[in-house]
Amino acid sequence: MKGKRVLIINRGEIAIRVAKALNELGLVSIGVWTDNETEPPHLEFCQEWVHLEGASNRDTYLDIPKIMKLIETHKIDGVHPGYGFLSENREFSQALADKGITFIGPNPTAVYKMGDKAISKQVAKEAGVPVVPGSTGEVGSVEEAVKIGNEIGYPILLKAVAGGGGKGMRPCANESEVKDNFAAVQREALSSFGYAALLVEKYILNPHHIEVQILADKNGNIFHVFERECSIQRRHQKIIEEAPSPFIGTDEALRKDICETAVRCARAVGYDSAGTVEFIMGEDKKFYFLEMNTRIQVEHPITEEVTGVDLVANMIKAAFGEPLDFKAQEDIRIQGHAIELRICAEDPVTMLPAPGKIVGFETTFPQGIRFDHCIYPGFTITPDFDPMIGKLIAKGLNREVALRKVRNALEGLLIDGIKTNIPLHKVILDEESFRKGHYSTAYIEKVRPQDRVPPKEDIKAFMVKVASIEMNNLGGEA
Amino acid sequence: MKGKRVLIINRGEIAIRVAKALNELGLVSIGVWTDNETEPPHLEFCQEWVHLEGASNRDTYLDIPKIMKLIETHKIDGVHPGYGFLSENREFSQALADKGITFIGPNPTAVYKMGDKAISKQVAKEAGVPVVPGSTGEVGSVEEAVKIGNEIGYPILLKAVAGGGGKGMRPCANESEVKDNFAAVQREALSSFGYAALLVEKYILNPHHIEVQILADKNGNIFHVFERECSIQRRHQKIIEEAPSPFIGTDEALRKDICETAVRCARAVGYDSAGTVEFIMGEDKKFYFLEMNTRIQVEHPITEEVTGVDLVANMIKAAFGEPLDFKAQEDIRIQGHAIELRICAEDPVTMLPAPGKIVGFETTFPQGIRFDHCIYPGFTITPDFDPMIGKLIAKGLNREVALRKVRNALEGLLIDGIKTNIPLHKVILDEESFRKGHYSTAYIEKVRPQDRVPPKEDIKAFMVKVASIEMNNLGGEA
Amino acid sequence: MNQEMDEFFLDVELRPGKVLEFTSEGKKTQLQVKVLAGKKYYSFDGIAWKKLAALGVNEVLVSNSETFKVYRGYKPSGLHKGGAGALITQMPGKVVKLFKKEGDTVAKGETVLILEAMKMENEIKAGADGVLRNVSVKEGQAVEAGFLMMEIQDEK
Amino acid sequence: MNQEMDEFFLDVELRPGKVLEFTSEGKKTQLQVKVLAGKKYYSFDGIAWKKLAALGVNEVLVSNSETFKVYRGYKPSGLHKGGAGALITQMPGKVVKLFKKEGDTVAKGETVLILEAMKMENEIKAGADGVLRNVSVKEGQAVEAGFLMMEIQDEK
Repeated sequence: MKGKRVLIINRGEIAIRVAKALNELGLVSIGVWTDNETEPPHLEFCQEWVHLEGASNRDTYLDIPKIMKLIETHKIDGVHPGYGFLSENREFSQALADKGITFIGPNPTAVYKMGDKAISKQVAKEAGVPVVPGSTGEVGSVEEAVKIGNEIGYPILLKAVAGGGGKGMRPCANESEVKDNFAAVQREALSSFGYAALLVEKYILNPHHIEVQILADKNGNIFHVFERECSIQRRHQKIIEEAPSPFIGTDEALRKDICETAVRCARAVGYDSAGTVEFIMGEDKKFYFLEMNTRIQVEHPITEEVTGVDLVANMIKAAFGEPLDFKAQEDIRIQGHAIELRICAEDPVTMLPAPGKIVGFETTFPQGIRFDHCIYPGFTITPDFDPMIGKLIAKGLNREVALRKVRNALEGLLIDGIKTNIPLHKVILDEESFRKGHYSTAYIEKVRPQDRVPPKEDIKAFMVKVASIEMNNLGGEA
Repeated sequence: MKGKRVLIINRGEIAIRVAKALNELGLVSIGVWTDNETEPPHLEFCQEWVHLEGASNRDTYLDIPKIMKLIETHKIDGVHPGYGFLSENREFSQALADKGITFIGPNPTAVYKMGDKAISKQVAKEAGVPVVPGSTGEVGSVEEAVKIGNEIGYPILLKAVAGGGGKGMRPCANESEVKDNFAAVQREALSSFGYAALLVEKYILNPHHIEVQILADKNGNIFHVFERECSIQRRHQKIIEEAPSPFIGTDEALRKDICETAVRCARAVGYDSAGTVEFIMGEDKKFYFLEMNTRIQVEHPITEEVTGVDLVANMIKAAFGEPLDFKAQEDIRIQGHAIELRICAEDPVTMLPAPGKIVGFETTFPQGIRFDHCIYPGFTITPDFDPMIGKLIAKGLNREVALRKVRNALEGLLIDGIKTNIPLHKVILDEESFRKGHYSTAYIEKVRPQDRVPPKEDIKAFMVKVASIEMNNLGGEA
Repeated sequence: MNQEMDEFFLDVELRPGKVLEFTSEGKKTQLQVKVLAGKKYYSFDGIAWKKLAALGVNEVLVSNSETFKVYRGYKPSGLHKGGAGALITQMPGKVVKLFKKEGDTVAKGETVLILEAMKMENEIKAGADGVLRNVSVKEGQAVEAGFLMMEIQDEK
Repeated sequence: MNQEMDEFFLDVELRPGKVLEFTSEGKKTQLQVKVLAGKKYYSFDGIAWKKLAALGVNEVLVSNSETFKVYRGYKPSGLHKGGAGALITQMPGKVVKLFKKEGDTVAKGETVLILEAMKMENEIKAGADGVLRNVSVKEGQAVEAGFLMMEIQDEK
């Protein structure tokens, strides 16, 4: 495996994370820059820098023929897709397989079966895993969606077949909302994933989003790396994740059940990489298979922090047929608690994206903080990319310690020049039901922490900001 | 405890580590600057900055009356001494106790009994812990040292009563070496610790230095936080530490024995803080009590990394009578493996201190690296302080993974302008017996990795250094 | 400072020793800056210090949930934000759908248009009751951040 | 480069596009520098890039175990280090004890003096066989780094 040349077809913090793992394993990390982002910060960790011509996502990170050409030109042995973009695109993984290039992800069959949410449900059913009622395949028209909705009962959820991360997903309370939203969700699906097909499923109220990390090699070994609770969401996108799940808590039988169910799902498709099986869990602790993400996930760090397993390095080792860092399921244990806050360039009250230029960036963190990010002073967040600019992760001996650390870290995370959701995270971390670990995916909508974000900072905060501008010519070493 | 004002009477990386913990717990971290170091980097993490007048260590960090005055002026509630300086000085802890100031460390009796190595040996013996043969108290003259040497047999070790960290310590192979070295060790003891008294003990050949971390509260709860192996030493100072010990390995009975013996030692003095019981272990796996360090230790991070216990935060909680982050010994478990490399401003071949000005500093680390340091471009390492400028710590799921990570991190640790022991660490990490975990404290002397440090870098490395000078006016944002 | 104000003024003067003196509503406040190990710190009392994050000139101050423009010269460091009745783009994007037209009556909270930005369709709602005036966008139009798309006037 | 050389020369010329051209023993090597996200990087081929650490002017280049002085101007970027026969202080410190005096014969590896620095007593040993000449220190004397304390001359 050493010396293999691996192209990272991604950007931002995940490109950095992948490059770190490649470097550590002795591979050559190769990063790309585009005409839209000529000096991206992820190149800091890449050993070689190559030009992926074009400006829009469609002409760069989503352009399969162009990427295949780059692979040929730069004598690439393997590709890591990160998350989003082409990470779960069956055409791309097939194109790589045809050329004998190692795709750092699962085999094309697993990508096909699990990447397609309609088929994946069928696979799960056959493996004896309970699934949420809904359409059994792609729903081609608004009429079909309405028909299914009437069968299984409202509310229902419209979701992109190719989607993930909450994009291309919208709940509808009745027939008329289905009619209003169907075309818009199709448009979002097309522009985000290059594929417009939709699914329909029953929308469970106040559920917990709990997912299980899978890590498998090419020799048929499939392990789980325990669960994550990702129920704090806004607009169906996760903003806070925890491992282990406070809802499962000390119910070790339930933990074992959901983790082994996830392994069964993975085994059903011959899974052979890092992946995540997502479940919805009701307040009765019954859980249903939702989907399997056949890629590394945004929130993978909390699992790494509590289990000590380097998921990205092991995903790379698996792809090249190397043995994993551990041998048996018993080698993986949870120690302590980890929490991740997604730091986004967005208004903390409306939670709408707020792109702009970061003019100041400083951190003063306690021990036990990991900040996976791509921020630097001068970094411009453009509307072309996801508003997530960093992941603030804390690990502690227990949940209380992890919360203590991450709360202090928020005070020491200074990002000037754009709006961020840092003030919202502060409110959530100080809020009682969250502190107790009592929350479902309805948290943002029902508890409404966004209404308690202080409307303005005090005048001293403004003086500090003015000072940072006026004192700009002061010099110093930085 | 919240809002208490805590003065940190230390500098460098440990002052940073302590300030981080104070901030996290909601206390006010107060750092000092001296006339010798007017803009120390540790103030970055301190909420308040106060002036400790004077330049030499004796006039600042060792000046008890001056520090007591500062405590009064700034309405200080507690003091953290870090390591070295006044951390194990019984007069200082007594002076604080007299004024009702919280000393973040053990009670004065424990400092007295364990801080004094002659008395501590007696305490250990009484607790049924085997000790290395030697003097039972302070050795006042060279004649007395020679007499004991002749009784217990050579080689013997001369050590400062107040010492630690390998300073004020010298082995003597025979009577004449005792005569040659006695006065010099006394001088070192006086200048380093302000106290010249010496001990004599039998010098065990090829031993392992294995120590056990203790954490205790003010309610009589005494826990161990497992062991560290610190056998890679040069001039009796540790340069590489590992947790858990590769020598103990999977011998869980031995691990339990040494850890519980350490708890017995701590219990014998009513210990109530973080501390370390040091043992010498022979190749027969028999171990002897060496001393107890009644302070936080340089190498505490590797224990934090494998157990998830924040030692510094818990030490502070204990001092203020708060409950620890955990309740039972069973709450503390080892996960994976951690290694620490001490990065020193020294010649990698002669291992002699090489102070100077750091002109360049950059890091490119893989995931799982912690770098506790006080380095910045422009930082001048003066001969007044210890040459250790940072601690490069890696955690992995097992020893092999931790070594893989720290080896890659060394490649990404760039320090320009001074000599460092980074090239020596690279040789050690690539050396076979170290990789296998087969080494004793005689490693440096017998395996001699220092002889394999490449004498010169290649010409391209020099070109890069010239470029960094010539391109200095290039600008960029930094 | 009046918490309800949408605009306020801070007079700033640079004093020796890297000290800034602010005057706001007649009250003077001093702020000192120090550079240490390559980083900048500020203090209001010379004892408690905190990191100063900013680097590079910035004409916009961003509060928790509001953006202020900075004016220099004749009104030094004056800050101004838009009122609730102005629909200003918070981000660059594309107008996908317009539900209302010039002269239509809207209620506070009612969706006026859909703006696609950062891969999301965002419903832009009216911030006040009133009548739409000065509508300057049409469906399919790309807009920059800070663009005044329309105003809602209270014509009752 | 001759690995045994204690002195060598690199001609340096700055070319457009942040390119440095080095000439050493007639051979030309180009090195390019880029600034990205506030950090500097270098490359010898324009494809593989690594971080450039240095900041601030430095007259001294430090190799693994040796220190070179940089000369500019008439011998651009020439590097020079002291030979084995010169006892140069590696660090500032205080001479605690002198075991030998001017004119004494010393053997390679023999301890010549004790220098106290960074709280350690360091035995300074002769790097070559020979006779002590130009002894310029006495016991108790404080010395700076880079100070030539004495020389060992081969007088056989």
